[in-house]
Amino acid sequence: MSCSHASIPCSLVSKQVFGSLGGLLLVRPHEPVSWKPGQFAMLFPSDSMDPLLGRPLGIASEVDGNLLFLCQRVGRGTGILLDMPVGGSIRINAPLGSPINIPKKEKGPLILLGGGFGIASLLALPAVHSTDSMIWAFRGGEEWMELARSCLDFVSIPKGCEVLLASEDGSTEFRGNGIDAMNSLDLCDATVVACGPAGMLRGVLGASKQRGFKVLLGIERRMACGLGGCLGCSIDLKGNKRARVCKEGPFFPGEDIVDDEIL
Amino acid sequence: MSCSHASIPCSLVSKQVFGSLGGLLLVRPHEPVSWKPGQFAMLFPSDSMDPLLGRPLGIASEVDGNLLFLCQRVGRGTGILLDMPVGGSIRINAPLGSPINIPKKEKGPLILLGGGFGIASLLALPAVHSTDSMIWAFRGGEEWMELARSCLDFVSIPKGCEVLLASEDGSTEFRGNGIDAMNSLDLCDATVVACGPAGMLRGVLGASKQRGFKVLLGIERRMACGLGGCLGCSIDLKGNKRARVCKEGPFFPGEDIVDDEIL
Amino acid sequence: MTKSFNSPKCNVPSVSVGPLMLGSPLVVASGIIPMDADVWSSIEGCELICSKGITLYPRKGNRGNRLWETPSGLLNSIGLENPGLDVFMDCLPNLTETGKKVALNMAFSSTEEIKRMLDLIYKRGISSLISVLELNLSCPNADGEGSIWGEDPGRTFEAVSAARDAWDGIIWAKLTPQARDIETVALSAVEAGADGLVVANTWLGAAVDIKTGLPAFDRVFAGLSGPAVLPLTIRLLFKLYGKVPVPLIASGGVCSAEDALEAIMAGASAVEIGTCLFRDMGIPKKILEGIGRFLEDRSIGSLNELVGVAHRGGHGLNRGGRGF
Amino acid sequence: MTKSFNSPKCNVPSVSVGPLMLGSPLVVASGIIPMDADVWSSIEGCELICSKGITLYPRKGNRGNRLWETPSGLLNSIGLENPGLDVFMDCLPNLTETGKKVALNMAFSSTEEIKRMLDLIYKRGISSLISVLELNLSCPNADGEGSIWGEDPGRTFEAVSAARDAWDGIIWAKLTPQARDIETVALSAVEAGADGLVVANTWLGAAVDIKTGLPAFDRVFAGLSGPAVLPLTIRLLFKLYGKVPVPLIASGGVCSAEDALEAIMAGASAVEIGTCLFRDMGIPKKILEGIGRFLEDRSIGSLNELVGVAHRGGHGLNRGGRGF
Ligand SMILES: Cc1cc2nc3c(=O)[nH]c(=O)nc-3n(C[C@H](O)[C@H](O)[C@H](O)COP(=O)(O)OP(=O)(O)OC[C@H]3O[C@@H](n4cnc5c(N)ncnc54)[C@H](O)[C@@H]3O)c2cc1C
Ligand SMILES: Cc1cc2nc3c(=O)[nH]c(=O)nc-3n(C[C@H](O)[C@H](O)[C@H](O)COP(=O)(O)OP(=O)(O)OC[C@H]3O[C@@H](n4cnc5c(N)ncnc54)[C@H](O)[C@@H]3O)c2cc1C
Ligand SMILES: Cc1cc2nc3c(=O)[nH]c(=O)nc-3n(C[C@H](O)[C@H](O)[C@H](O)COP(=O)(O)O)c2cc1C
Ligand SMILES: Cc1cc2nc3c(=O)[nH]c(=O)nc-3n(C[C@H](O)[C@H](O)[C@H](O)COP(=O)(O)O)c2cc1C
Ligand code: FES
Ligand code: FES
Repeated sequence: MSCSHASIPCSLVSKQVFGSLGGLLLVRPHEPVSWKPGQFAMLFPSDSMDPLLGRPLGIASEVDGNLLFLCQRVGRGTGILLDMPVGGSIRINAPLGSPINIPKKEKGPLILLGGGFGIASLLALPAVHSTDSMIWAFRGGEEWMELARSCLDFVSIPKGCEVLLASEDGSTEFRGNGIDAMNSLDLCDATVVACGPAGMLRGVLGASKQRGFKVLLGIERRMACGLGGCLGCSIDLKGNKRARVCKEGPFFPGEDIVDDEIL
Repeated sequence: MSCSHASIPCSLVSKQVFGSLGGLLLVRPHEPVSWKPGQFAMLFPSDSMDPLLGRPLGIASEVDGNLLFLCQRVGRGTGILLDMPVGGSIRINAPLGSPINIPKKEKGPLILLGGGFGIASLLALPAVHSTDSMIWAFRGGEEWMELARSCLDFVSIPKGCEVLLASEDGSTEFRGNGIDAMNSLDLCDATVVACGPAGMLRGVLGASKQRGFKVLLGIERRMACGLGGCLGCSIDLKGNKRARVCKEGPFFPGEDIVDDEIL
Repeated sequence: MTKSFNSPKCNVPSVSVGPLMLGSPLVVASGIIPMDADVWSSIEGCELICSKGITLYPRKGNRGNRLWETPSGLLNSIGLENPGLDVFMDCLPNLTETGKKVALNMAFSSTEEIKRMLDLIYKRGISSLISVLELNLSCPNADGEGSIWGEDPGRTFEAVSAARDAWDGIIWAKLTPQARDIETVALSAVEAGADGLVVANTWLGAAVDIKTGLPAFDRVFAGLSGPAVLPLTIRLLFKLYGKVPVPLIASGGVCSAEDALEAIMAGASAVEIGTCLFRDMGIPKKILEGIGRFLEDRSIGSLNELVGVAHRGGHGLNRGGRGF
Repeated sequence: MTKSFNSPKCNVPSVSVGPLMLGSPLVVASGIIPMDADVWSSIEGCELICSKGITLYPRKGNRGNRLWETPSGLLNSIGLENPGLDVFMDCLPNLTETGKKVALNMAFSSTEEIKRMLDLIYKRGISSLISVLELNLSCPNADGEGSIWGEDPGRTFEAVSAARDAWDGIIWAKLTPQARDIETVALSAVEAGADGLVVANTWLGAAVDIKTGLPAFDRVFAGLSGPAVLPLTIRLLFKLYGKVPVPLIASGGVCSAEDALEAIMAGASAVEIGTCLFRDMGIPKKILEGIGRFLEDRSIGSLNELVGVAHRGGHGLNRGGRGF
């Protein structure tokens, strides 16, 4: 059984890569991992010491005991993961971080807002927490559309949860960015859980302050240990407090977040 | 077209691994490599900087444009190569080293003697140079027998060349080590080309001095560049000369070899 | 009595590091794992754990980037973020309850601070919970314009003496590899009363973020750790072994049983494990098992026999020629 | 006129390194490639190539292991094996025929040796074939019990002065990272007449062969190179840039366009490429193309604009925030 920092050998059982965008990785852990939405894993594509550190990726879903990751092609680490042949070995440290903790529901709707690959950490939430809307905002274009379609095939979204795909180029029903899409919904007493690019998070936080709805934001930082030891990821919270993104986070309530710490 | 130090991307098209012993790797170069028996390649299993250096392996054969390598499991580098899933990428610098240069044949027989994985650099010789006998000496046991069988399927040995498998445990027709097997042949005026463990090479060199036959020995050294630049592999030759194993070698005439340099 | 030192099944290589007996030569380095009893108990293969660098008062550490990956290495500029001595002392009983031994890694900007911290520990009556006092000589001192204690033999002597005066237990001086003359610094530390020398700490490096054209770190320089530095650590061990009358503890780049054996043969009596824990918290157990197998295969009864053998012609390990 | 500087198709970033104009900022480091005209002509992306370290008389170099792989690094103990100045001079015309420029990397045990070598070169009338004289300050001097020239400012001054007196061309002093105070050494080299400083050379390291229990190298210490040392090189560039009135040439760990850009932004006017050529002789071309693309994407006209920008707030590269 995996403890909070177990190192688990896995194999890459299938992948779908969409051009230079990134892709979906389906990874079979050789021991069971018990995780909750919002938690993440550090992925190590090999025993080589270069690259040295794991790459943090949100656990997006579980399919027949396999873990689904959405991986954007960013630099070397994600490149190695995406280019690995099926059958290759990956090691993961998981589950890491605190599960998304939705404040006790009062009356308003629960809205999830994923920008680009930021959707990963939100995808599993509707299945365990009654969700009204899930917005997935991305740039658009053929690669994005294919990725989104393939991805949604892997996750089970309960009937009650509306899925709204928003694209900047109008590839989807909704044309506009994540903030536009969010604003198109009724935000009265809403709780918004958002994960994605810094610009989007700043927009959500600003709107929440203006209009008084609750938010939880997924914060990103470079990480070394992923389990609260190295203090590489620690940030200021309001009230002169400190928190580790990898341990107390990655999701923090908007009211605790110091604006400057959204990078 | 590959020059003497071309770096060539390849893919691993098939492999056969025999327990902890090692295995056969069939590697497809994405550009043609023109090589001769005795030459070797430096293999890089990935773009990672750890391990940093290539691993030198003799080019054993070419099958439909694929290069055959025999790879003993020794340490990290060979481990990574042997454990790579089929379809993985390998880069090679090849061809390196000087082809085996058989002294002008006078009258005696040409005998090849491979100890263990040392056979790799000799396997392609009979096809291009009239050879009387090829001895392959190994420890024996099921894994070795399977490896030898699989390997010999890949190479074409002309009819005139007798293949003698020698094993220490009697798994093969000949029981004994490489030196024993060599001594069982008529060495009068012979030329022996030997490659394998240091002990065997010392034995061959000693016998050649005593009994007056010619030898060419395959010398091994740690290598960095593989093309004569770093001088990491340079050795003393008789007559106060120096030579680079990767460039003037790896095969040297017995009369040039300083005994101490067989490590 | 130790409660539950999780030893692997095989031959456990215990060691004496001067007066300190350890069930394993492996020590968790400072700044790597959280002060969290659950994490501490879960680490197998190490008996001694160094705390995060602790200062008298809480510190927030450095702004901006704190981590930067390099080839087989890690640059960090945490800047000694820590909750301060009081919180450390609050946690201490919980941590030692796990059965692990604790080394207090102390950072300080003046000798007065050292004394005050040790005083406070005695006052709380918990000095016996601290097995080793590890003095971090890589931190800057307040006088001397923030120069690094351990770069200078005189400052090193001052710091270690201050601790020696105020502390009855074992003191390890954690040297800095930036010392211009590490041998002299090492001798000063021993003269001032250090019972062991940790060799060493992170190596100063730097990086540029080419996307911005700016230094990757606000303070430009940062500490390099991880496998990349192993050969540099081994060199320092070769330089210091036999020159000082106290045990050496390796720190820098050890990630495998082979690495640990290299460090031990080069002169280390114990080996700290840092950055590689970021990859796998299970590493110490694997290293310990690997060392156990090595000893067994060669019928070596005690790991202490291997300490420094590279200075003594390999001590009979050299069977069957050197090869290359 | 240069015959055939093989430049890649894209935007070629040429640079001026003090008085020296180079079609590429990339230089092949000393001790890496053979003195073989075929190999020289085949290297694309570098215009200047440093010779193997050349001594007055031939040297066989060190016995025993000469190479040892470390995580992302390489320890070497070649011991300056080389065929001596005469053979070098015999080869020189063939090498320059390839269209490449040559830096003579000179190793020496006394100032007399420097003078004799330069004298012999002038006597042969081939001094014009040497574009740069690179003085290897990491080699030991005969007086001073084999201490390293470049560890000491005085010795550095002596060596560079001796070369300056006897050589009209460009002199680069190749610093040693073992210098206790590299800034003072750098200033001495410049004062003595160096036109550029190579920052730096291999870092001393060591390894143990655990199979034998012996040091991996007969001389115990060996030089560490390769990607592992990149962050250490970048730190030295940060330390020296702006402190000396001559261009800096980076050497240590550069393996990619990103690495080269880091070095340039930290202050290097040119960048030597060493160990990574062992992996792929095609690397310089790829690096040059990468640098070309970087400049193009940002509409930067000349690479010289980027030199040292990390000391000047990123020089406008910093568009759209820092991120992390
Ligand atoms: C908690 C958390 C969850 C994440 N979940 C996902 C996900 O589900 N899908 C996804 O595509 N991406 C996710 N990311 C971002 C992902 O970790 C980075 O894109 C990735 O680390 C980049 O690695 P690289 O080697 O390709 O890039 P490089 O830029 O080459 O990496 C250099 C270094 O910076 C670090 N780094 C670079 N970008 C980031 C970043 N945004 N966050 C953290 N570290 C970074 C790398 O880990 C590495 O140490 C997540 C990040 C965090 C912190
Ligand atoms: C010209 C030449 C041809 C060779 N051909 C073959 C072959 O066809 N099949 C085969 O199985 N082996 C061959 N070898 C030996 C093979 O190169 C080594 O077994 C391999 O490099 C070991 O790498 P490793 O990482 O697994 O071992 P490690 O011991 O972990 O390697 C550590 C370092 O030492 C070097 N090293 C270790 N052993 C040797 C060795 N014997 N020779 C050279 N370098 C060594 C490695 O390359 C590496 O740099 C050849 C060696 C040479 C020099
Ligand atoms: C993130 C991080 C934080 C560290 N914090 C401290 C510290 O507070 N005090 C200290 O003495 N050393 C500290 N170190 C240094 C380590 O304890 C260790 O000496 C160094 O990293 C080299 O060992 P390694 O290569 O095994 O990591 C820190 C290292 C890292 C990577
Ligand atoms: C095998 C080898 C031989 C070297 N020989 C010399 C030499 O003769 N003279 C010299 O100044 N530097 C020599 N060096 C140092 C390199 O020129 C270079 O400065 C150093 O390796 C760091 O750069 P790198 O990491 O790019 O290799 C040698 C390096 C290696 C690896
Ligand atoms: S990554 Fe180490 S504390 Fe968060
Ligand atoms: S390996 Fe570099 S000269 Fe032979």
